[in-house]
Amino acid sequence: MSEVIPYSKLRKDIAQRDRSLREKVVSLEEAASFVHDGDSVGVGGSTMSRTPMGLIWALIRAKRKKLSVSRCIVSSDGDLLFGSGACERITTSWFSQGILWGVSKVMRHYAETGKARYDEWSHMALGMRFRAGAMGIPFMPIRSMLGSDVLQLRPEAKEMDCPFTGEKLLLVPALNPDVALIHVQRCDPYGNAQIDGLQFMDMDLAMAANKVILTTERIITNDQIRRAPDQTKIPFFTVDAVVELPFGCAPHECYGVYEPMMRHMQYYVDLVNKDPVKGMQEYLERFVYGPKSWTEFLDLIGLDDLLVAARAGKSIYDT
Amino acid sequence: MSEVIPYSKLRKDIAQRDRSLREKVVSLEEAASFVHDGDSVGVGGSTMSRTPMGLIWALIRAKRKKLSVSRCIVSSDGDLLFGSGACERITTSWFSQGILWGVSKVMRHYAETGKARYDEWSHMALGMRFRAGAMGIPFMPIRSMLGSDVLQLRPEAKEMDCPFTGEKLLLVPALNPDVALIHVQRCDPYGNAQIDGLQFMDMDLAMAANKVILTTERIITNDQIRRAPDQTKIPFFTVDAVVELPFGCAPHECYGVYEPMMRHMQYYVDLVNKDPVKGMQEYLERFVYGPKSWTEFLDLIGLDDLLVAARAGKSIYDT
Amino acid sequence: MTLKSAYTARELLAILSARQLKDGQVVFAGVGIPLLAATLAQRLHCPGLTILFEGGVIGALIEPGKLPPSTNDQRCTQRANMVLSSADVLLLLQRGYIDVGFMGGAQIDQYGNLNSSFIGDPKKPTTRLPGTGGGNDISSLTNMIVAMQHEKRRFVEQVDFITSPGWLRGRDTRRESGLPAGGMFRVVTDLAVFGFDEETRRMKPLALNPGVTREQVQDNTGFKLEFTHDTGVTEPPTEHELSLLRTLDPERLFIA
Amino acid sequence: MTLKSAYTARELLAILSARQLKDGQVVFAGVGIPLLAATLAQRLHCPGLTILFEGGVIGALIEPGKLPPSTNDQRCTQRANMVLSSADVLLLLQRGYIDVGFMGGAQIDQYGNLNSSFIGDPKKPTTRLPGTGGGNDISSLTNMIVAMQHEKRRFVEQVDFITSPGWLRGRDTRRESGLPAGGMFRVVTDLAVFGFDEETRRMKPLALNPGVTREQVQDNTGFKLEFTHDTGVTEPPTEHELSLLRTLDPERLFIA
Repeated sequence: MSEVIPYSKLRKDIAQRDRSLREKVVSLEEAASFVHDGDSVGVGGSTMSRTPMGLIWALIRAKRKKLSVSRCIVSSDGDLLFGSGACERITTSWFSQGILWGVSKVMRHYAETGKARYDEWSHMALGMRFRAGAMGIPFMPIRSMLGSDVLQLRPEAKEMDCPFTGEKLLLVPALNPDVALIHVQRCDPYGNAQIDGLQFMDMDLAMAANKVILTTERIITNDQIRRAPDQTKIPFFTVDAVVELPFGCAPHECYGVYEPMMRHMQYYVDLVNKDPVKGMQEYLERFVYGPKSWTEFLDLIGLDDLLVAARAGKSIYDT
Repeated sequence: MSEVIPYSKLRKDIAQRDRSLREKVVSLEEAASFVHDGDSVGVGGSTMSRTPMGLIWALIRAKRKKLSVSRCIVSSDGDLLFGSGACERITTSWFSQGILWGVSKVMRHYAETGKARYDEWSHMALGMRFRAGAMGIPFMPIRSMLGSDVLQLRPEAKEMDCPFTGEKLLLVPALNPDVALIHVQRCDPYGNAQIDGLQFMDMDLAMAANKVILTTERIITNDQIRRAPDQTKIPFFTVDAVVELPFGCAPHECYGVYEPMMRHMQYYVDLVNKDPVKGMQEYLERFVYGPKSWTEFLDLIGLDDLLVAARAGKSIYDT
Repeated sequence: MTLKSAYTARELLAILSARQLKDGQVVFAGVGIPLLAATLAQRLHCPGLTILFEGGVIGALIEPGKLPPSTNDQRCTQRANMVLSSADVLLLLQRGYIDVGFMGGAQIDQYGNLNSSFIGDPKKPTTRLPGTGGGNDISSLTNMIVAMQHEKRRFVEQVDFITSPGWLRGRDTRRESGLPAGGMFRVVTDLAVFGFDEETRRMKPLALNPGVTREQVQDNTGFKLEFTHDTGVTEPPTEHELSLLRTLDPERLFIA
Repeated sequence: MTLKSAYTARELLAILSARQLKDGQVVFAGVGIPLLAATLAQRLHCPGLTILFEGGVIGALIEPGKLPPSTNDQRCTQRANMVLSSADVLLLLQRGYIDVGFMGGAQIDQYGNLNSSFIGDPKKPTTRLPGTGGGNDISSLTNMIVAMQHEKRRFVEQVDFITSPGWLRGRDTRRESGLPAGGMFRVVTDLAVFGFDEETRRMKPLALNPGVTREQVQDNTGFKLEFTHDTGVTEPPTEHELSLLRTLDPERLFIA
């Protein structure tokens, strides 16, 4: 994943995609089949916000292996990806369950033992890697990471003297994931998506990836999209599958719809940080492999907690 | 303007700006005083859309000289800037009055005689120059312009072999205008601006410039801005002056508010293309120097035409 | 042949251009004939075709009689799927999302290079033309279809100035210049439809327009054309094509 | 001195940090003490201060009792002036719009370098920490204020790993590494407030916190500090500062 994909391959891959205006609605299970073992996977949202948890849940259930995941900031999604054995490498700028809980013992267990890799980039550097990928250029020049030990561990980036000014710059390589997983508040059956509030790096990620799977709180009509085209954040032709999945970020938050389900998060963190292997196993059995459907998983979180989270989510508009 | 501003100077200039949350509402005449002779001026909008015509009109009346103007696509605004003697050089990708009218005789008169310069870049290249400027980097790599004669005339751009892929790339230099002129549908007194519909390069331009003057159809309260922060397109701290100027793009269009005043445009084009010197002089006397105020200029266009344009402007929402 | 006077040269141009498009394609269109042709194609055989405009529009649906005066006007956004910044819509070309760029042309040469910048010596031009706009980006980054009037002064051996690159100096010169993707695909004129030789990259006639002779085409072209037994004849516009086209431009702004 | 037990170490930290900010500044803040301090400053002497968050927020107004759990949550956007992509808000640092970066720290050294990545050898760490987040970008691109607990294991001669660059190896090494702008400006702890020598770029005490001795500070610091006659004593928190601060964090999530 650290290697820049040659332009000829990028163009060939995209030329082969069906970019026509067509309906793409599939089930969560079908969507998971769009991701293959060994794929590099870009994950939308950030920390506990607009994380495509339903898709990650489905990938773990589908027993995907050797995934290489990139995301701007990684939270319990990264724990689950490491702990389930689905993922061997996570490229991010920050990896723990959330600032409230200190260091993730799951991340530590995998990163410190070398069972899996956590490749660290600065937040902006990772953003610029997605952006270069989105723009179809092989790198982006930046002015951070220089002089630090973060750079020492990343020979994939190259220092350069600017041919215009002589200034020292860092060139960070484009990142074009095989597939991107993104959750949105609403989209149409073609994949035209609206994202409210915090956008994180999702627009760049959608453009950069060679395949995009959207989960959405709600599918709306194409007419609704066309009534406010300047609200569309992701264009349909970047999208390959659409899944309608209410509470699709649970137990994380979805801007304006629900805040995180904190009781469940606290339960999870306590469990896995007590024992990152057995605790994780217990969590996976009970909450990932156990339920028959996403709705059954939501039921395990509990309707009370969902309603509290939903009420808090909507309160962002009480101003 | 073709030279990249060293990072140390960019940073020094921005550090000296007052970026505090403060009211910035001034008159059109005061706003014009923010632009100095010899400044490089970035102009928002594109072709006949969201052109800050009121500001250009005010700069010509204020007798500004030796301006160096950049804009993604230039229309009659460029004619007026050349024809009035305010501007010596225009950097753009396309320069005429509009596709409907063929080649601008005013542009031809100045460009062919060498009285003024028209520096041509590809549309995307110019966009990437503003974007590099907005991002605080000295250049952006692109994959167009290569092999063409457009590039032959632009030694300011540099070819490069990609250190990651070996591919040939073009590095286009950052463009950080001294001042940007941008018209928006609405903003608050601090300069937080909402732009509906077509955004063109205005967000990059606002970030890239060292000073921004906004004209706005309407000043709204900061409360209104804060109610929908994801609708803000330009943040207040990039902005140095705000002018409330209804019909501030006349005779060009402002998305969702009015379409171009085509009768006036046709009159203008006929006049200046018949004789790019005398016709222009006549136009300037009658429509720029003549009226006592912007409202008096609008009156010369005629209320009938303004109402027709406004009706058509709003019709974009009739879907 | 009996229908010859039943349509104008521009109507023919629009219809033959529309026929070049395929359903499901993502098309970057200029205004005038290209937009008209792309919209016509949408209503004929390409319901899943997407039109993009340089001003920052994805998937516009143009209403009959409301053709925008440029690709940067609000009318371009009518019932669009997305509006984005003009830099970002152009970047879609670079990333590779666009199948076809579709433009008009003022001057073209045997390798499909287009000139919209200078007539005469660029240092002291006879005429300074408006310039490239997005033309250079589009033709550098995707497959091009160009619709233009067939006149000898427009079809020249070598353009005065390469604004929008076709195959440059033929053979591998385009790729060697750093343009590995795209290239000139079709030129549609009021006389014929042209492709480009896979090897030499020179323009070659694919099919004559109805009622047009090889001599007519050669006489109106400033470089040597090679007609072969493969050179066909295009089917004339159908009544359906013509009537739909006329609905789209009732004021005949682009098809007169 | 009589008030010593009247406030917690974290309350003192928040208040002294708030005092470092100036009205009109544009401040990139981390959650916890930095956000609390910046919000406090807004309500004290800096009504025109603007807070930015890494998640993509400009000018948020944090409601008392509704402190966001990270800089990437919807609560960060409460009554904000603008929400933009996280890459774009970080780019504002690179462009130079931000006056101050304001963060917490886990480990700092004499040149103000911060470590939040590895304890021990990065190749075989004792502890893998969460990593830089935006910390490296902020400290590379603007002037930094860091608020942290003063412990010997946190104030070390040389950090195990430079996650967020201060003055690197002192003197001109920061500029020479390609970081011409910004740099570590202030370190605020529960014991003292520190600046950095203009020439050597080593950390130096500017003022002791109320009731703290030089010896106490030195004993809790893993490198030699130079106290001079300029080293002052900070004014204790006022009742007004304390009561406002406590209104902001009524559940005492960050100030306990």
